[in-house]
Amino acid sequence: MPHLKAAISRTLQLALVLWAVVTILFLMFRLMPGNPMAAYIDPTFTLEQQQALMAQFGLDKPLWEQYFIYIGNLLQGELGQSFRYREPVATRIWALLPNTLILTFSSLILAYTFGILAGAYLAWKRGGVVENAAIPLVLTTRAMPEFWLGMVLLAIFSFNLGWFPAGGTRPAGASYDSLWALYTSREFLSYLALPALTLAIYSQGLPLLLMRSNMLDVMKEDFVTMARIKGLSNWTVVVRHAARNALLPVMTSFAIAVGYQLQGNVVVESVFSWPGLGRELVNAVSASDYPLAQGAFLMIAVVVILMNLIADLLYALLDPRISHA
Amino acid sequence: MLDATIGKRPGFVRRVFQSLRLPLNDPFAVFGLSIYGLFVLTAIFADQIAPYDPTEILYTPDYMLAADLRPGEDGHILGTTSLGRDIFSQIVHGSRSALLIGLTAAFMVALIGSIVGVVSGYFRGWIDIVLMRLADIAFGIPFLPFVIVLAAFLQPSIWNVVIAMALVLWRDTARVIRSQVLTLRSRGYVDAARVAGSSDMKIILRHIAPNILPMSFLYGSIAIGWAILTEASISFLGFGDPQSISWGYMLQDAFASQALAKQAYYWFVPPGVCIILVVSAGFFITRGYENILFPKLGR
Amino acid sequence: MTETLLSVRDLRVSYKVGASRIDAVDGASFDVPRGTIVGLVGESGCGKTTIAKALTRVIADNASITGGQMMFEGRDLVSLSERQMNALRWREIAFIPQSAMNSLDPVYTVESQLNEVLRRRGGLGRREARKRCEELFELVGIDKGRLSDYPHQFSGGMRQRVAIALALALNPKLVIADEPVTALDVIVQRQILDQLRELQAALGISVIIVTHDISVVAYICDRTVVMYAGKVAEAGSMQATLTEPSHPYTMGLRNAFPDLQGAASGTLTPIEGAPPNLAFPPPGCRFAPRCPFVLETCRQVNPPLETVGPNHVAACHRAGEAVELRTQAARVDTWSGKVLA
Amino acid sequence: MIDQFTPLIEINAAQLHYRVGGAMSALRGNPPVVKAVDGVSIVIRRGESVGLLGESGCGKTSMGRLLLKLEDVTGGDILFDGQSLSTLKGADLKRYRSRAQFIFQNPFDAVNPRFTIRQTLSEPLENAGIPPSQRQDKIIAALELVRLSEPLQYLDRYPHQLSGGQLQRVVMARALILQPEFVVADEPVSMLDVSVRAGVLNVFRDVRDRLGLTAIYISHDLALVRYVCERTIVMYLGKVMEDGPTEDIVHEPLHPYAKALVAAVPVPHPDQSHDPLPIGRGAPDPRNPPSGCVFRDRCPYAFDRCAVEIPQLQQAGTRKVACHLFDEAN
Repeated sequence: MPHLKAAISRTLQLALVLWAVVTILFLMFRLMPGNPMAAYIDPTFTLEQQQALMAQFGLDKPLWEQYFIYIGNLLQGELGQSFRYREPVATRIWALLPNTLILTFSSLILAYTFGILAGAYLAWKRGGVVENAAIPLVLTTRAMPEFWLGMVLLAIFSFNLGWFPAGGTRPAGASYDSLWALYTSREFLSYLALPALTLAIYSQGLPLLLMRSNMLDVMKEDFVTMARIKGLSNWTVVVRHAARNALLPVMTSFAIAVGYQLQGNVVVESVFSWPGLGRELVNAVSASDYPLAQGAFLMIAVVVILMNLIADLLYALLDPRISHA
Repeated sequence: MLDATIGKRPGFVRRVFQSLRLPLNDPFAVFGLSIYGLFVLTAIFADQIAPYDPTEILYTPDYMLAADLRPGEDGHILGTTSLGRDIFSQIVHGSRSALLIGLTAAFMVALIGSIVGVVSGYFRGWIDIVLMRLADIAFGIPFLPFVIVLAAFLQPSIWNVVIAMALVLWRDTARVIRSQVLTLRSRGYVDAARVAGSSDMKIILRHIAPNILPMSFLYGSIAIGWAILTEASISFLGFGDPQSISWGYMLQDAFASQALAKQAYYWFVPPGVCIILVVSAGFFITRGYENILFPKLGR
Repeated sequence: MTETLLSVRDLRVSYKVGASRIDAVDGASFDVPRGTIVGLVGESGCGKTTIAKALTRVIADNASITGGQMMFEGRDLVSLSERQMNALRWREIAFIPQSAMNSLDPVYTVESQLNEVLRRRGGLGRREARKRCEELFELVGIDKGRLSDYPHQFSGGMRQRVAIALALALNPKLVIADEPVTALDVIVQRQILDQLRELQAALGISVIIVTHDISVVAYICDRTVVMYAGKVAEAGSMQATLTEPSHPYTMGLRNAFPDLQGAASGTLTPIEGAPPNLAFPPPGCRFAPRCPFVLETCRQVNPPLETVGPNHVAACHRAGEAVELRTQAARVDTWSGKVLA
Repeated sequence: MIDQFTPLIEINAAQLHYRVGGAMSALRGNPPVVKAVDGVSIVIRRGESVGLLGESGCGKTSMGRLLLKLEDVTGGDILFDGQSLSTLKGADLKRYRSRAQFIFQNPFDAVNPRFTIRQTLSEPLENAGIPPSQRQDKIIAALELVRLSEPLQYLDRYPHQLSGGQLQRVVMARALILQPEFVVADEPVSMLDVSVRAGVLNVFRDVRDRLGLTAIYISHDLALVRYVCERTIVMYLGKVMEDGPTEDIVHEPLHPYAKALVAAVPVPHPDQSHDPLPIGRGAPDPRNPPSGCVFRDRCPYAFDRCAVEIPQLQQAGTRKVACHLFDEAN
């Protein structure tokens, strides 16, 4: 099973990357200007709390010892105590992660469905008026600051037309039995619509352009010419052969895009007051809530690295040239 | 020197310019280049073009604060902010920080990325393994969160974006250039140069670099866009440099001052449009390049 | 007995390159008798591959058939509607490409690609298609257990066998093979040629082999069509064209090949110069600038194809003197750059 | 003067093994290895012309790259004029570069498309420290040597403005411009049109004779090798199968693989044998060569011993053969 070995080796490589990122994070927060203890201890904590944290993170110990304690804590999922919320950072982050993921995935599924179809269509009808107009338009959407697009959509559809709420995930005072109940409620959809649309408009360019240029490449391949010589229908040639081959890298780019989107969420969540990881990171940094900022950053990094891994594995899985080596 | 022959050799600048292979026959690229030109001119002559100091709080002739004026009122082309500052003047001055950040960041990214890519791809072996693991690590760092954290620890400054980009974003350029160099390296003429007794340095300068330069330029122009977008995001989130007027700062100002609810489109639309223009200009140039560098992608 | 299956007359195929038009095939005529293997031989750019593609009417976007006829069993392929042509593709005219690696879709198994043709084009049911797949693999000598493999899992020679199986799937009347063995090593090359010959004889089909290699023609073909710069220089039975060439180009080609069966100390003779740029072809005979036997008329008047023997035609003003020219052509100094009158 | 029979090149059990897969696969132990060249020993005398013959993947091109120090051996050694190539450095390497040269397969790939012919030909002169004032004369002389008529007209042209045949002559001129003693030619005519091949081959033969070069001609085509080389070495999956005078191999190949190879060579005659080749179907797989003799899975004469024991190259008449069929003879 050579591909299993390759998968394991890639996983190990990325585990190493994760370790490096964790180390960088540790150094950044310990070596920052000011009191090194500020990374974990807020002056307003009670003396007992302070001492408990000192002990837990070994803050009175030399740096290298702190490092091992830090890694040990991480492995147990211990990220420290949030200054603002006075609760474990891990709890806070696990509570916010679903909001971020649902926003990310709904917008990306929208973007990829549209992008793949439109990209394939543009490749098929290449050289036409549609293409000449569409490509600059798509490039323009890639050039937009996401938060600005969100502002414009908010100003029009929320403040002017009043079609959608201006921010958050639920009406004031509303409560739901579970996250599932919230996500399946109709009101939630109206809260999700604008931020998801904002991210989707920004994200569709990548799959679209990728699909289009892959299709154009594949259409020049010998096997597509051969499919025509075989007298297969135009539909069979374009969909079964050209699109199927062009789709491979686009599918793997989905995983990469999840990672990128997560970073972009930081601003868009802020515009729409979406209670997600990104907004929390911004708020935590603004409020000097370092444990929380550290935790949110780490969580985002984990997802990014995980998605890079999934992209690699997906490619190996979908491409018979690798999966059937 | 790069040129083997004696006698008529074009000037160094001209040769570098030529090897950039600017896509001057692609209408999009020309459009992009003209936007760049306009943008640079605006930044240089900002003081002459802008009718007001962008940070000056203005008053109407009847000594009222000139706040929230609509476009055209009292001669303010794009109106004023809630603090009574001239929006058009801010737009004009915003081009300065955009240009500064865009160019320096792009230069850093293209330079670091190209050097890493060339060294990694040409020498291969352990140095390649080390550099590519570093790139993997850079790919594992979420960029925007990284800039935010960095901005929180360092003094607020427009250079944070540049530093963060230099630390993280070289990775894309390096990977692409490395694979390009690997291809070039397997070309017969590189082997031929070795057999002809050329040193590694000479081969890199003479046979590899001229083929890499357009690629570096291409990634540089993408990086200009990234830098401007990142700076805008950072300023919008409030981690920007409060001393300098940037388009991102303007958007933050507008957002915080309820410009959306006030329906003050004249305030938050123009900075966004400026960003789009400059960033898409980079993309258009890139596209023109792709038609040159990867003709197979052409229509 | 020598009933004609395909008759190409004055075929003209043009490419649009920028503002100019290049006639890659400029009035080519030849016949393919039923049950024979015809070798279309020439150097790169002579138009042989363009003809092969034109016979399927699947040509590059910037190319078009601008004149002539391709009579296939009484139908002119040039004037058929796209729909009629499509009905005929693969069922009657199949194709073996140069590189089977690039011409098989990498993401489908070989069986799935055979099935595609058998079911979508041949109208076979699932079970019949499976049976036919196994039959075809047996025919080309591949273990049927490998039907479920992907193209990249085969070696170059095996892939070429798959391509042959694919071409024979619907029992076509004509198979066009575009440089079918060029990418292969000599041993595999020979094995594939043997297989092609065997199958052709067993199934009684006609085959056009496009090649640059006279040895391939000599090994496997019944007839030869020699092309030069978009035109047919000479055509006839393989024996006649190789032993009694009537066009100076064919004579020159024979001298340019090293021959393992010949004497050890022979000297090869190149044809000086290079084929003309087809954007600006010379006015008369296209071979005139490189021909050691050139006359003044050669430079002005394009020679038509004329009969020089039974079933043997050549386009040369001096075809009548072929016997004399052949002796001269065998001498090295004839070709040594100094063009004789 | 130099003794004509002293060896110029001694290849002693040379190996070139590639690891396939990333660096990580090395850490896992037992990484997949391709043995491009596996224990090749050849001695080449001054002035000899040797053909390296074999199918793709047999290691002939890798052998050429080793000889030019474009790769280093991973085992064994190559001596050039008594000096080991693997330890060659600095000034010695520079001197070697002017003594040994390479003619590439694809002329369009072998010259930098952005360089004029003059620039291309100047590069070796520059590296050898020839002053600019003398370069043009040397360039012209080299171009005349390869029989490009009116060489001046080519100097400021770019590669795409030349035909394949002309460009291949430029590549040869570059190889010859420093008057090397030793030249490796890797299939120099395989990318060229049939009608111009003979011209390039003739130039190669003439120049070799005139300059008294030691030459290695790499090819898959025995007919071409026979045209330029008096000695032929047949390779298969990184090993030497047979080594001897070309005419002997052409007329009576000993090794079963050489037999198949000779029988398979196409000839441009209507009358020729159509007998099936004395070889099994299938193809060499460099990643999974069989145990013992690497050819045994396709060999019609293979017997038990071939699976267990790797046959060594041994003398058989005028030749050396690596085959157990010839064991008894000794």
